[in-house]
Amino acid sequence: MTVGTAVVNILVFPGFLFLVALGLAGEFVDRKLYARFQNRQGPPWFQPVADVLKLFGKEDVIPEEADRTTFNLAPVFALAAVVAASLYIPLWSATSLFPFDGDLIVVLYLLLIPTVCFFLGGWYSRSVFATLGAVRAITQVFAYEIPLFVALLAPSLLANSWSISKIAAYYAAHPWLWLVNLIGFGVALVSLLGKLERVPFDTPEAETEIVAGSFTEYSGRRLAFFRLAINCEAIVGASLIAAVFLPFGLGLAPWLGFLVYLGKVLLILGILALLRTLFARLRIDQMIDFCWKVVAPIAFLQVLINLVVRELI
Amino acid sequence: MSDAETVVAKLVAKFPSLTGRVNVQRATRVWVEVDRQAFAGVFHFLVKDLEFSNLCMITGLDEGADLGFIYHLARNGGLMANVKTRCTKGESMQTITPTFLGGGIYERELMDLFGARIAGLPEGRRYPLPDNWPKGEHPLLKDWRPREKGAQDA
Amino acid sequence: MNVARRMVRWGQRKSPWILHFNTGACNACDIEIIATLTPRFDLERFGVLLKGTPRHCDIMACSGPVTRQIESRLVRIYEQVPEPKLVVAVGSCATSGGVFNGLYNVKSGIDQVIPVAAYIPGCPASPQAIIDGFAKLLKTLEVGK
Amino acid sequence: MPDKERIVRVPIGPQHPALKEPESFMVDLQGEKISAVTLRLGYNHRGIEKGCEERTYVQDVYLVERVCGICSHSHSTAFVQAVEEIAGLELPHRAAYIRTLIAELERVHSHLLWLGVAGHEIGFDTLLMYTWRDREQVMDLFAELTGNRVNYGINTVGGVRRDISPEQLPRILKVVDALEERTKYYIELAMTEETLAQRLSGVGKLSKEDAVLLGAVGPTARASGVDRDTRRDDPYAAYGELEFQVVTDDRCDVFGRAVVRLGELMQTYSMIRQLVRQMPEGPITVKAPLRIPAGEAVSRYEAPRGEDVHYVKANGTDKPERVKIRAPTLANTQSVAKMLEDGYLADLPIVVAAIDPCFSCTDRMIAVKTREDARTMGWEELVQYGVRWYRERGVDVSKIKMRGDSTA
Repeated sequence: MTVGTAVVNILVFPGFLFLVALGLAGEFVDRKLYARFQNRQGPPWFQPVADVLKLFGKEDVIPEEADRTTFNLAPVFALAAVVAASLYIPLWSATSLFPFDGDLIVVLYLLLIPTVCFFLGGWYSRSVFATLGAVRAITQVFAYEIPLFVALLAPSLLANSWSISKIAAYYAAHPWLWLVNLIGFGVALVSLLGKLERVPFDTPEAETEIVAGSFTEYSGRRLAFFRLAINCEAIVGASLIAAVFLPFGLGLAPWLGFLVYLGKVLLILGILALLRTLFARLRIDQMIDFCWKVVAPIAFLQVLINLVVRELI
Repeated sequence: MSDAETVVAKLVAKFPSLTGRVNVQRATRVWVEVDRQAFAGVFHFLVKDLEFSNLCMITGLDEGADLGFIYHLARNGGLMANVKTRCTKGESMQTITPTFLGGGIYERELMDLFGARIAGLPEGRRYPLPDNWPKGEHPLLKDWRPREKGAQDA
Repeated sequence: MNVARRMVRWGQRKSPWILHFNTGACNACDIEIIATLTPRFDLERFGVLLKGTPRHCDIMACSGPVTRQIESRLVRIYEQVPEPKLVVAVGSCATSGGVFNGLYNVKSGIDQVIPVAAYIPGCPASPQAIIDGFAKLLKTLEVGK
Repeated sequence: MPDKERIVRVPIGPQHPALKEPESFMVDLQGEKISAVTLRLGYNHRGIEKGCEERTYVQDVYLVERVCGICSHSHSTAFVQAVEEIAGLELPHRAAYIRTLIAELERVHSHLLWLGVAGHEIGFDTLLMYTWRDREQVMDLFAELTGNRVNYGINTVGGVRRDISPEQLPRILKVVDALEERTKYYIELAMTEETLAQRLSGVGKLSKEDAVLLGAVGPTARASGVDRDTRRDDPYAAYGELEFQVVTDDRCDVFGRAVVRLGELMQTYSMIRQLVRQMPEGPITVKAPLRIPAGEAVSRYEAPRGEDVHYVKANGTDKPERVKIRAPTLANTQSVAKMLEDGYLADLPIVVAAIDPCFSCTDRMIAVKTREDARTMGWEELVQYGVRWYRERGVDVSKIKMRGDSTA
């Protein structure tokens, strides 16, 4: 791979620009579904694009009391971390752009950065309420992060690798084995909801909720970066889960594989939107308590199952 | 004897000075006119003994040299007693907050809009005029006129 | 106009986030503004989102004749909204003071205090009128100022 | 730990003084707990009472109607009733029925509105969307019967200005039937949904004694076991001829207030049916003089939020000498400070909303102040804060499933 293709890969396809486009499309799907569940028409398809363009054209206000450096950098870092994470996830091909052993761990930590940025951005806005929101955001990290780690590491026990590409390849080679990880799939979805701050916390698109917490003082471009970061995080998170838990269509022709990949992401986004309005909102609510008492044990159960299965095969 | 008449009878029996100053407008409306000196006693009697446990509101009236006060009391069953009293402008009325804690807001309103003086009202924020309202201006007094637009904005 | 600016303009037209600000209204217009967001009217069809903080909003929908107590707050909130910003006076009171015109504690209309871009008449302005007002306001952005 | 330093003073409001009585609460916080509350009212003071003295009775009806846009009929009815009493006018039978019908329809729209707003305040937006969708049917009915969705302008001194045609009556019944069905569902939802009960129960306690002492009115008082309802106690318009029960509850909390309002809705449906069936024939107005003879009267009216009291003094001219208005929210705000005492900041939105003040539906701005450092935050944020706070403690109302004709 030459430096030139690498740069194109990172910036355009399937890196930054592609991811942003997909993230905006994902936002539309989420908002439209949410509106439909509430008996409303919902926004037109170009809405997220218009929102972002509009925000880029807005005046940027930095509160006087805020720590300018952190306040400015937090949104950019959040987006950068998400884009970086996407480079290590195999989207529709068998391998990711830059695979290496242990990239699963790197991706998980990269995906932690946006939350930390939300925290820092809120904290250094020096607004009492943004600070409160920030503290709460960082508190809930500990609730969903452990189950998410455990759930994603369980499949790797069977595949005997910490490389996402290798895990995906392993399950593609043993098609029936993905069924073993169904519990982990559920846990990962629930944890992803927490990560995206979708149901229990600031839902990025629920009209009222973005106001709360860390983003209160943000406006214009920086707000747009935060929104993009969350949108992309949804796509990256969905892709990660799809790669690890839904290993289908990896060996297909590129265009067909791409469609299968889109289908997988759409499915996960649809489930997330549904959870936001109806059924599985039952699962994500009692965040801390629920995560520790229910989700984490289930995640560990998945590890146990995988250990047993590993002995059997 | 109707409810209203019973109340009137009891009132007049207790306060003979009220004879002729109690007026039954209709089955559920009784009007009582009291001197300022006798007001506290009548008010207390109505609330404690005749069970007028609901203070609806206090109306202020600008009657030239006097300020009029109407205390609208109601009791279960729908009977309403409107106790009217007056005091010279500049004199102060005793607060009713020991009996009706919630009545403080109506008294504050009287202070703002009529310049009434209420003795014994606990400290609190003004109501309902804005913070920058000029001192000594009480819009509901009859002789009050809004100042010129420019002066008001200043 | 270069492409980038044109795109931003387009975004401004398609994504008006509103901040609802009651400047002393009787509540009727306010309820009707909220009603435009509910299933029957659903303003989100036009990309409208109701925001709670001035920092995120593009259009201030003000209702009410501006009481003296609220005046300074109105100016403060207006200043907190990042540019470009527009103000819509919703209802007769916000437009001219309406039935309250001449009362001692009110100004006559929002435009006495801050610049207004559009007036939506009605007492209260019906949801249909509010939607129409927003649509027409956004249309004026098309031509450019 | 309770040292002075840890007390944070949070002035809530009045950046968004919404309606008739916008308020500002000065809340002293100790951690998450509220240690003291003081009130500042009057941000929406427009000077209507003075304005009434400067205008004629006919103009005043319109001015008074705009005291509050949600209970506009309440204020105009209370006002014209007082004027009619002074002038000695006998309200035509049919006019009384039409007035009562509009009044009860207004109660339906107001209580449904409240239900949605309450849902919104506890982070249950789907409920807001559902109830407001249902509410639109009443709004349509208003548009058809009176010509306007809000501020109906149907009252005039001596009667009503518009008659109801025979074809309109079945349509009213149809809407009532549909809404009754929906309300039953909401009642079932409130009664069976564990999380909703958890979120609302024990919040914003107001004992019966305090309710009386602080002069609470309407559903707020009735949810504290105070059995007061002007419609029954001091009947006006056609209420004397209707059969209904006054709904009370002794839960003394926000949940009780919701129960009372839902119960009242059911009573209201039955009253509307009675009104439609018994609607008498006859004129809808009597001629009222332009100059009202000297005299005074107090009129009481049970608005959706509680008792609305108007005092009118006439001096023989075409303009009143004095008009005094006591809107129900003013009476209830006195209780709010009590309800908030020893509560949590997270409960503030719903407790304030539970008295159904005229401002909850709009976003109010909140300035959070810690000594030198001043900041502004929105009502929405406080709402979200409350939602979050509760979710962390295991109560999430958003997970409640909504039934109905949704796509899911």
